[in-house]
Amino acid sequence: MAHLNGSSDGNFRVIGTRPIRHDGVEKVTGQALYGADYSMPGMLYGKVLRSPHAHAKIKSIRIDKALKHPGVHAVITGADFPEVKGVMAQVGELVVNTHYLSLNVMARDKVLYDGHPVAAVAATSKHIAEEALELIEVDYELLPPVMTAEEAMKPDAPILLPELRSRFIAHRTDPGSPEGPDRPTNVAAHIQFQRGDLEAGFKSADFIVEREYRTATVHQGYIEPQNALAIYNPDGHITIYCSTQGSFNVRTLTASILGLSEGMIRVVPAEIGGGFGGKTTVYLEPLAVLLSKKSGRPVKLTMTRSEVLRATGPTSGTKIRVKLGATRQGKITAAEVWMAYEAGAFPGSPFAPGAMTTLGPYHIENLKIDSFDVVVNRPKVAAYRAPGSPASAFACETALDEVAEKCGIDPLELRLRNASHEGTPQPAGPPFKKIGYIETVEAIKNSDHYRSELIGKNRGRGVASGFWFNGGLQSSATVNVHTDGTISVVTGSVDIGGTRAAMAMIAAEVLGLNVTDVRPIVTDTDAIGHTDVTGGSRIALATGLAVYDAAHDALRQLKQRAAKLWEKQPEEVQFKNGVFTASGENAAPLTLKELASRLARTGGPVTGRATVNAGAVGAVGNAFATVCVDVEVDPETGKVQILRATIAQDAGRAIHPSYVEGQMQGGLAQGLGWALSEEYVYDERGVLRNTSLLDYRMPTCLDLPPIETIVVEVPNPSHPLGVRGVGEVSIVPPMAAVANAIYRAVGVRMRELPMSPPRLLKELMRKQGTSVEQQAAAAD
Amino acid sequence: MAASPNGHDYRVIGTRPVRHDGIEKVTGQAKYGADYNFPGMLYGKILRSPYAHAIIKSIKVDKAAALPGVKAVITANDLPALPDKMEQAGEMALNMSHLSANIMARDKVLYDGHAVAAVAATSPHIAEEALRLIEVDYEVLPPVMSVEEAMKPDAPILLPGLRNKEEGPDKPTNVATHLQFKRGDVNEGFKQADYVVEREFKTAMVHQGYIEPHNAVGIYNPDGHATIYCSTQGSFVVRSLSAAVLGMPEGNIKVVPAEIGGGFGGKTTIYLEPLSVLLSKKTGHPVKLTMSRAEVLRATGPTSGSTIRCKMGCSKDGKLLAAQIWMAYEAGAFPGSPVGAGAMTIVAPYNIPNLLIDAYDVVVNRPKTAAYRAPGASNAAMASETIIDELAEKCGIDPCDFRIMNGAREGTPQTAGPPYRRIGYIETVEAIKNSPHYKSKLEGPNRGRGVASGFWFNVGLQSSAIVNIHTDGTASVVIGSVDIGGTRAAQAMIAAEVLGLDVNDVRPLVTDTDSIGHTDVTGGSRTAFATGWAVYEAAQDVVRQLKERAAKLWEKKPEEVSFANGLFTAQGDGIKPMTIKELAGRLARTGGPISGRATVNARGVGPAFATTVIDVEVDPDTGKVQILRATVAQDVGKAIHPSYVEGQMQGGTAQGIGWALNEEYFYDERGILRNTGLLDYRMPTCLDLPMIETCIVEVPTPGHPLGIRGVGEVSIVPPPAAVANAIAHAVGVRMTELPMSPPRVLKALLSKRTRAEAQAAAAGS
Amino acid sequence: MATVIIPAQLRKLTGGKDRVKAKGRNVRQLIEDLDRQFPGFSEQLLQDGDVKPSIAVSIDGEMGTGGVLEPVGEDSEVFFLPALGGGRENPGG
Amino acid sequence: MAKKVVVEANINGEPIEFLCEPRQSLLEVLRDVLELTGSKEGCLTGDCGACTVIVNGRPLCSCLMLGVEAQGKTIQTVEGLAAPDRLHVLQQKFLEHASLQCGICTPGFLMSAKALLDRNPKPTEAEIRYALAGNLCRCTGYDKIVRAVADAAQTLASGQQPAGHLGSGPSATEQTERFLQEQEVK
Repeated sequence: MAHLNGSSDGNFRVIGTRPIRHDGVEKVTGQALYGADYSMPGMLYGKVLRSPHAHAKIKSIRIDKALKHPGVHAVITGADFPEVKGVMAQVGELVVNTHYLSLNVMARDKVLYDGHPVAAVAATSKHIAEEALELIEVDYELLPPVMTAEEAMKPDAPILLPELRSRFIAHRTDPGSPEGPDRPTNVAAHIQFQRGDLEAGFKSADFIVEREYRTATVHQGYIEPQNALAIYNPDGHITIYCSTQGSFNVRTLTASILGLSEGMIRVVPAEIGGGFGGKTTVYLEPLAVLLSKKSGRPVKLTMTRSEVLRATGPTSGTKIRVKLGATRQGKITAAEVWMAYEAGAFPGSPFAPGAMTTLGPYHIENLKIDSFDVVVNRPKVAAYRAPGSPASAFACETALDEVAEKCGIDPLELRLRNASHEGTPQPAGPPFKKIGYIETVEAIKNSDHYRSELIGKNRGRGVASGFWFNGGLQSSATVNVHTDGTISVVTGSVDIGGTRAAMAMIAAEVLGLNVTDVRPIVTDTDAIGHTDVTGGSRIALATGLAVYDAAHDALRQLKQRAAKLWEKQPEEVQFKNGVFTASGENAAPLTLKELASRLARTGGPVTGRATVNAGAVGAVGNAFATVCVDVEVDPETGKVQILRATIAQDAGRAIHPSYVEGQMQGGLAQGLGWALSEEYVYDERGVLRNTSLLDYRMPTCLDLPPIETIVVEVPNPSHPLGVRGVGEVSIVPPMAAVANAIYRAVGVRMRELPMSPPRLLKELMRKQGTSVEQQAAAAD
Repeated sequence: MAASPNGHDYRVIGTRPVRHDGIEKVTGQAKYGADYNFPGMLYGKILRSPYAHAIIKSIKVDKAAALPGVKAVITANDLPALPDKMEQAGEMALNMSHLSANIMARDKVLYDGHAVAAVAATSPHIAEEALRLIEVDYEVLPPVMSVEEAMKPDAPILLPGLRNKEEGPDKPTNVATHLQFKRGDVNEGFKQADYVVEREFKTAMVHQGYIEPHNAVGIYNPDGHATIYCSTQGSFVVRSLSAAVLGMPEGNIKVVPAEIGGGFGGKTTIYLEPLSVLLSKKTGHPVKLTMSRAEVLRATGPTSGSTIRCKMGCSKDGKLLAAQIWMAYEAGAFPGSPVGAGAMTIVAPYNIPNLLIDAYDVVVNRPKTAAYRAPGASNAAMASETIIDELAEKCGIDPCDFRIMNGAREGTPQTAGPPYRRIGYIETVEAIKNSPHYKSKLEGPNRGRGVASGFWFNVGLQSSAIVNIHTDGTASVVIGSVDIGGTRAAQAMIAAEVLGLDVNDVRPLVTDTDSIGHTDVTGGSRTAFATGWAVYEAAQDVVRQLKERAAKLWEKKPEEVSFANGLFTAQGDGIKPMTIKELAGRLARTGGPISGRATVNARGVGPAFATTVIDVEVDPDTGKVQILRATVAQDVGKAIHPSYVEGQMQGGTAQGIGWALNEEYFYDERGILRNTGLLDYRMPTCLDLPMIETCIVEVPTPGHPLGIRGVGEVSIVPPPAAVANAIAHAVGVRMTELPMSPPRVLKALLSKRTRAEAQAAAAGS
Repeated sequence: MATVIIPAQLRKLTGGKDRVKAKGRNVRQLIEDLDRQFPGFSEQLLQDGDVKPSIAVSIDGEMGTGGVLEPVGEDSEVFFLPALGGGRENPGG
Repeated sequence: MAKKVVVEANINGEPIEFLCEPRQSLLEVLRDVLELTGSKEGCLTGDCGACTVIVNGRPLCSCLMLGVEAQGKTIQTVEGLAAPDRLHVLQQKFLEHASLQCGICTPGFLMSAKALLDRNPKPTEAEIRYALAGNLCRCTGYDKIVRAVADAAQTLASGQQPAGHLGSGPSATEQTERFLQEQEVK
């Protein structure tokens, strides 16, 4: 990678500053068009009929009454979907079988969760569509629901997918071989990583901590419900407008589900109202296309909040057993982790990424990790910010806190003694290149938060760390030089958290311009080369790399033009902070602006382009974070109040610090919600009871203190700008940090999420109960 | 299979696929400029001057601004004053202060319909009411309506600041430019000539007649960035000119081209775009401005009316020896008529040793002219081609043979500029001569057949293109050239040809000024030539990268991989040929996605020639001319999509016939346009025209990878002269004025009859 | 030495000659040489360092797009003529 | 501001209610109120035909008809020509014959041609030109338009519908025909 002009390590001109984002004005004035804001002449409105049962056979569906309802233009059911051969597709960080994906978009002969789509209607208004849903008669045959991994893994558990057979996966790229007897099961897959000698490790340990943890199903909680507007042209060409994290993903998945050729579909990404991994797959898009085909009119589908909670893609609830062995000096000699992830109705939970990031921050010789992908009668899970890693970190980081207590060592000190560094083997992959984990722990250790005195009753401070490997995947970019010397940067990466600004800054840095002379454009799937999903914290890294290369491609051409003007060789032309120069007489220095106005004369317009595959998932980036939280527990109610929270995270290189801090604060806040109040409550019939944001309690600004951020910059050696990707790891540490803080505050070890007031109060009373008995026993 | 210049047969080029944007257009879904609506959008209307020539003493807008529903009123004071000198805007040279004054009059109105003020309101009806409340105090000046009046020494002066080289720096004048082209010695030439014909021609001002009136939606953001949605032939032209007129940095404006409802050169400049942005800036709302048909005729850019004195001489055996031409074109309110192009095309198809041409660009109180399909050439051809017909008649030589004898070919010197390279003029005349039409007998009273030829330079300029390969092996072509006549289909065909794909696996996409490299106007018959070239190179860029990927898969060197009719192959065993579809599926593994790009400043432009034959029948009682049959032969270099090439040839011929028979601007003595509707500005309907037969002549342009020659414009040049010649052969009158409307033809017939009777009487007595 | 064909308008500068020899490897040097032979020449043809946009330069039969940068051969034939475009309406001068 | 009037009409086979000011033309109602932007404005004086729609079976310029006059009428616009999944034969033939270049006049031509074929299934070239004389086109010179209409008439007469794509449901055209028959019966 050619080193940046004029900037040795660190002193960039634009990178690191905090310009106003280019799409800011549209967003603050309400002009920005999100998915639901689009409307087309002659458009119809779609609604989905969803199963009221968690597990049932569909014996028959009668839609004739609905079809005759005035204003109804089309009705579709599972029968309208072609039977297409399933193929494994990359969806965000998860790998999904498209056959199961199709069954999730519309049930066929069986419904597998409360809210599973059964039919869909398109009508001239939303209200008519809703009336039509009531006229659809579905005859269900109820089956016993299987709601938790535990139940599903029992040998006699009711079977969800008769044709499912369990697979054993030995390493990251192993497609898996059949495991266990050839009979129906709910365990879709089992991955295992092993290193060193477990027995010897535990034997040499002075202390052993062995615990069991449970986490609940939680939702990404994006404020914008899913939406899709499709136009099916009689010649078979389709245009889809939707809010999505991956417009190319939507095209590939919709094409494979509907048995169409991908080239027939053009996806236009709207502004997106939050995703966090939940909008890397498809729910409404294929339905909108089919309804538009049947009605010959554009069709728009939107979800209500309860549909989002019942039937999109929360992340897995889990059951995890951790066994750690450590010496008196705090050196971890062995670790054994057993994890079961609830995949929901179809296989494809983050059991593999969870396993691959477990205990990532620590250098442990003897390690055995088993992780299971278990189907249950819950909505099929989707990615949620570092999918799989937060649950395993909750277990491991609280167990680690117990080890530190037993060794009488400061928890941060314990982490430093076992910290991963360059050369440490990853749980399932090549040894780490240069990483910044130690720096994040030291940053917390030296932070004024950690050094401050925490006084007062029922108060405690907890720390925890987290690891996420980040993604690389593919991106494309073009850079157009305009005749007035300004440039436009065109990419396919949807901008959720201000990445447009980062792209503009990278191009401005390379071409020596101010960032306001650069216009970043996010365009549709026809107008730019293939670009993978906005997920895996990869945009600044991979699309940033494509923009960096495209800007250099443009710079190379501009140097040729300058050379032509001065009748010199391109190699003789230098470019430094925005000015082209060459030795010799008639080479008066030229700014980019001056050169741009002479492009016509020197051969025509200049466009730079670059396409990049930024290494397989996990080969690049590797982000670490450490969090410190102070809490106060109300002994009467069990309510936990967050007093102070600080996060140190290694960003490699912060392109736009404000938005890097934004990702750190956002992830931490979601972690605190996961820790304290968010959970899916199902009744015994498998029906979701908290289907509104009143009962699915996400943190408000009243629940949180200001979140202090420390941006650690240990440049990523394999990226020209040192970028690592910051979008996800900040959600991994908070749950364990809060649990550890609660223990310091009231001496209770919480091992189940969320640590809501009723659960905490139960544990407090049990603890008082025992102490009362002890006192009583001591007394008598 | 159409043969190609470089020998191999084309698979896609030359076929007639259905255009990609066809479905939207036949189902009414395609979005033209006026179809865009935005939340909170306001409607704009423009107050136009009722006088042809007047000083604006004062404009009072307070009553209008107070009308409920009115959000903003603007006049010229809201536009920055610009320097009165020639400036560079992209590839064009324009006087920005004239451009700005034409968009909104500044202290003087110069034609009936000149914009004086503009209003934005919550509904178009309220905006119209508001216009009536604006009080403008005019001091009326005498209008100058014709070039003759304007060139008189004591003529009223339109632009006090205007000077020309001849009359020196301190003499105000209405003559903006005088161009002269000279070769050999005309007097000597005329001395040797056996036959000399000299006539004075007058052609009327005519309009392009696009069915879609001008429109623009301007959205101004508080951070100084603006977006313009409009139907235009050049989105990059709209951006650079609007930026200059508004005094904004060009990079702050993004232009999104809508589908365009016809332009023919009339939508290559700006009228409403800057005003919509300015009104949006003042109101904070998107503002949509559309023109009514009357506004289009009174105040957009018709082409020049002209006065041409043409004198040509030839030897007995039909050899053209000399041509002396004086021509003056109406520029309209500001300098800039196409008289230069008229001068350089008038005798361009012929090899004439002695030449003297004087061409004058003259300002008059008429709307500022804009380009209209080979601007300036049709009026000039009306003069030269009818005189050549007379000379051929005098020599007793067939008009086609006369043209073949004098026709220009490779090496013939041009009026101005280097000798011609390989051109196809003679081939077009021969094609007409051997056409079934020309060979057919034409009987019946008052019927005649006329032939005429035409020339146009065509232009290269700059274009950019990007070709993306998708994972399923289909491709999309991204260009900045607006598609008026089906050029999207041509670009997709070029990419499909190079990539070995089916044309329906290639999706063409016209995008906005931010998403593609600089691309010049869709005009000058350049889109297939220059943008097609960029698409060709971008597709080759893709093939090159695909070869590298195939090489990587087969562990071969890229040079060892060959690509022919859609298959990548290499020598050696174990090499299974791969289609693009198969290779596209493996791009991720071999290095990531592929997109090809190319930018061109197209060189080696090939000029275009056309020859047209028309049969007419003249009704002796009314002077009405009925077109019986029309055939046009044109050298297109290489026809990419023959249906749309024929479409251009037929469209130009139809417009030429309208220009010949009934289209004219009719001003009264006060300089007010009286025919401001399509009832009186009479364009040809399908009842006035027969089927128009076309013969495509393909003489490839050397230097262009596909041999393409621009086809969009030249077909409009021959028809006026061809109709005039046909009338002469039908009823023996030489018409020298356009249009040859029934009253004019009848007048000529009656005066011929009276002259004949007078001679008979003189002879008889 | 390239031969330059003088457009009618500028022949008063060259004393009526319509064909003149001049040396130069590219258009800029050619015009400098012409200006030396016939003062006032470059003022007609150049505008802020490049050929006026309203002037087109044709070298050996091909329209140059490079302006003053356009290379000129030892014995090539150079025309200066009004630049025109079908789509654009502004003629020379 | 004049008071708005409620108007009911059958548009493209669907009963529609809309609000419109008395001064609004039917064209303005179609484009700005009902968002049916298929009909185009070219002159507002009934000369260019780009706004042609079919009202109770008769082709007319919607710019010359008031919105309020649509009360109780059956109106068909270009958007109602195609069935949900299949283009009308006229639309298919306009594409195959490249009968449009810029396409702004195409909706008007399609409606005039549809009205012609409804009345006279086998028109001669002269009859076609007469029926289409009210529609101006500046790009094509009308040649390919006339050929497309003749081809469509011939295809309809010989009963072969162009290859449909898929899907079911009566097209808007058939719905309008049924509605018209009912009207006549009443």
